[in-house]
Amino acid sequence: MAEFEPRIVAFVCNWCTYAGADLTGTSRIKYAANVEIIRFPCTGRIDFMLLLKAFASGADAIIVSGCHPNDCHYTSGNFHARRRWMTFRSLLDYLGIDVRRVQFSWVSAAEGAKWAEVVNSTTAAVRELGPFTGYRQLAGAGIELGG
Amino acid sequence: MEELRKRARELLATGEVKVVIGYGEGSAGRIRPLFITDPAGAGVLMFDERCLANLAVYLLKAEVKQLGKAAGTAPIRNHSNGLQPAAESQVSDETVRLIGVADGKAVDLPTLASAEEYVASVSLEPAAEEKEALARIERMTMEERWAYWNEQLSRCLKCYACRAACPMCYCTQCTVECNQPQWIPVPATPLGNLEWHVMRAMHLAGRCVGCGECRRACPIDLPIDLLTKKIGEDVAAGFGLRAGSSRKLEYALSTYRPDDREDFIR
Amino acid sequence: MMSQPNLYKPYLMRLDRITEEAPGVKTFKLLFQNEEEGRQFSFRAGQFAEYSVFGAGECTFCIASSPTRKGYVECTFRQAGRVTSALSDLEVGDTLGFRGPYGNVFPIEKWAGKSLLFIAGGIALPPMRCLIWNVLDLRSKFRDVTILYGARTVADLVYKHELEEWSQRPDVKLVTTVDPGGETPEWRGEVGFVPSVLEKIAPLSINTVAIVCGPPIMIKFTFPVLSRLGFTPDTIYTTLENRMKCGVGKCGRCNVGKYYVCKDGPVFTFEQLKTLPPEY
Amino acid sequence: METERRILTREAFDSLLQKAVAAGQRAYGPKDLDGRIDFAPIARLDDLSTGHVQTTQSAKFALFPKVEELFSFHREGNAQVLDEATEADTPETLLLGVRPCDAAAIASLAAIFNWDTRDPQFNRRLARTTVVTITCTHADEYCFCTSVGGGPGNSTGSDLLLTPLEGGTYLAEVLTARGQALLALVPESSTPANAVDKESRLACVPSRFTAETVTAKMAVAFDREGLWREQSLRCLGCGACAFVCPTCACFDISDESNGIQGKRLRTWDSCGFSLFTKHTSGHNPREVQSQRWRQRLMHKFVYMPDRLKVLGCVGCGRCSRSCPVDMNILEHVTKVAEVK
Repeated sequence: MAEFEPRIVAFVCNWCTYAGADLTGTSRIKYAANVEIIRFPCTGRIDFMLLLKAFASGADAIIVSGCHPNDCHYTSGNFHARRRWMTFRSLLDYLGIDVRRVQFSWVSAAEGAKWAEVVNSTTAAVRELGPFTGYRQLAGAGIELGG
Repeated sequence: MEELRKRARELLATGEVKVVIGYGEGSAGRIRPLFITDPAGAGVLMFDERCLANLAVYLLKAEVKQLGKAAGTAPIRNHSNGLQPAAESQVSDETVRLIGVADGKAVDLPTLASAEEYVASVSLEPAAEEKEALARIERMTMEERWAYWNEQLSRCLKCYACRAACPMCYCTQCTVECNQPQWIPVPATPLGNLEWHVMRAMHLAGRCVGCGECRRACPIDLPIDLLTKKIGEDVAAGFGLRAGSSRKLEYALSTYRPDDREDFIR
Repeated sequence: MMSQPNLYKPYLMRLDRITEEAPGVKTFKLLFQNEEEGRQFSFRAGQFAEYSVFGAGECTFCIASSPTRKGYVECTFRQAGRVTSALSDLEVGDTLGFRGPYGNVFPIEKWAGKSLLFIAGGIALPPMRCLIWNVLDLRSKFRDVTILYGARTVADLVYKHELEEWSQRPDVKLVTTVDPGGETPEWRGEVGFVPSVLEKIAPLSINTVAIVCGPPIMIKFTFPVLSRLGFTPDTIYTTLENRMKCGVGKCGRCNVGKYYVCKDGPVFTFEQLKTLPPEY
Repeated sequence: METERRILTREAFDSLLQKAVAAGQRAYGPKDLDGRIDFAPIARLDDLSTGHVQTTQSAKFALFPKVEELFSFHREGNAQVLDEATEADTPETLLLGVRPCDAAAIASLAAIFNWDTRDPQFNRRLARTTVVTITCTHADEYCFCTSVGGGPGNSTGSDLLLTPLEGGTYLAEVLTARGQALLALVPESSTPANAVDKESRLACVPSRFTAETVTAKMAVAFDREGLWREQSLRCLGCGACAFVCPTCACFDISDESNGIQGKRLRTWDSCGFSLFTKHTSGHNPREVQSQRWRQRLMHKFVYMPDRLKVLGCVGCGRCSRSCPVDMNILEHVTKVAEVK
């Protein structure tokens, strides 16, 4: 069977992690191409529903990354995000969703290397876990055929 | 009981309130919410151990608000149901008055502040059996939890009785009714149900007082109160905020502490 | 068990032409992808259809082209919700679904030998346009034809080229109006709400049928004027716009009183409306 | 034609069920699901709950599922290709242990789905559903089937009507060819029934009103705003009553798609929801809950009899049992019937 290549969606904040990812590129640091980056003004703007939608449309893992505490361009976006993820991650775990498939990190604009490490380690870990079919199968289920 | 009726008659006769929302006998030994607007009608109000339903939902219902200032009766512990809407400026002393009932006696709570003091004398922690119900699932393995919740939630009909019965679900347009984008799938498929119940739980984070009305309202007894109670415990432990504990409580997910502790952000 | 046709499966149509009528208002010309279906398809003025964008859903508009013009259908809609936004994003050549025709019809045969007074407001001209062209294609059957059409502003007037065509015709009296403040310097038509302009032009009601379509507020103020002009309730026709999904009288949504608007309507006489509860 | 009556032993009934399941039929029956009696797949007779009055949900899922595909579509370039399920996809269903009121409800559903145009999805499922009804030996205060043309021993809508006798045997009344075919699965073990007194074993369900009076009075009561407002003040506007109701057939149509392929789905809906009639412009013909509650009763007791010549209620009492705030349809209908 062809080697399973996880599909990872990264929700990142524009001011820190996105700039950090740029730095990773300009510093010629190689990192796994499995990640699709979606840019947000701030981690505070990332709605938890988007993570569910990413899983439903085929993501095997998700990375959410933004500014370190006190670096937020909007002062408190990341603080609000932290409380949201503390609550949301605990709920996902309670529901039996593998929280290793949702990685959270602070990556500043200067931490190009850290961004590469976050992506590479997540890709490797999820390659072990395999595809997240459990979630995707829900979409097709429950519809009576034979209309 | 007689005291409660006397209290209701006085409040209505003096014009202090326009309607008293209370409990009355219903079908087959069940309890039914009652709306008394005429002092003479207060005789049917009653209170006993069956009166668990959370009447605070009516403090926010348009047709009841139109009647004017309302008095809501509830067992003491449930008065947190009145304080949380107050914390979200949905009710105030001008629109609401609470009548407590403790071991059969009516306790007068002229203001929300007095209700707050009275609620402070009672623990808002979940009861032992509620904690056990939460823990029973936490003890399962991840795969067992996933199987358990999928089996339960796939049976959901999306009749939205859980939302209708919850006093904290008062949004004029619920996200479920938004179709641009269609955040929550319309059909009651396993995915549609999971996303609905995750969204409902998250939107009640730090706001659900754990009254259990969503589970009592569910026609097929889905254990959906566990989701909101689980988050309630996380918010209380993580942020020191217990929904319904005060009429000026800050909203957990829109406030923060720079030193909020977590162990999973790299 | 002979399998019955799938009521909910639409014809596949090709979007042939898009006309920008007004800000956010478009007219689509649709051709049947299956010619045979196109040849067999027929409808009558007043009927509506369900138009679908696959993945977004369906929405309900009247068929705006005249039944006397074969091989294509037209619809006019304003971008307002999920499906109309998806419709607005479509380009010429795209595929969409079309299901119908549904509902009852304007009783044109009954009106032979009578005068016709068309009163339309805003986006409600499309159901009338279909009827007007149908009448004009059989013009000799009717005495006078008067059209009173109003919109909020000059830019909101739809079918501008057809209004022009109708105003040139000697056998049609066209009066257009815009709400006060909606006029432009070069505007030659009336200025005022449709009910007040109707009072001003005061058409004769003897042997005349009035057809009124527009937003509820306009209808509410137009009926009394018509009554004062001598129109009896059974000579005033209108169409009801209820939320609809199936279009075939099963999903329960358009049930108003003992009528189902998608089966017994959308065309009703004012007399019928008076028997209905105010739930439309 | 005199209805054929036979005695069916418990073993025969069990083997009939097992043979039907072996022949590929999906068998559903009332089952005790940790305290709540509801329809669930059953393979053996022991799974069947018998001591209950009524299940929480109705059996309409077999004919009108909560989520059903109308057709599917996929994009090819800017063209779309539609395809739909075939006859073969419609499963054979055996409903075991429904009550006479549920069987009678099929007539109301069929009247709606086949009014003027015939709904193929519904008709395919109806043609492949066998209804084995068990008569009611006891009822509760929510039941009022006798007031709406039904009864604890009524046979309308059933293929096979069983009345429990002593020792686990049943009096089986064979009502249709499908019932005949089902009984034929156990030819040797059912014996002709001699004079078995069925009536004495049936529950007593006092008649509370006559449908004709309610229909007439309710039409008159329509404008009594106060009556409807007072009745519906506690109604929270959820869909529980409509979704457990065997005769509620209102539905929504919506698309589920990932942009390339998708399905158009039919799902349960309720006139109790404000979205049911709300226009995109925000205008809502039924703005307040009292109008929606009035619509629920008027549709079932006035509009359906007027238009489809069949009542939209079979008196099963499920909506009252499931209502979170104890809206009791029997109580409300009788109150309307007393209007002067």
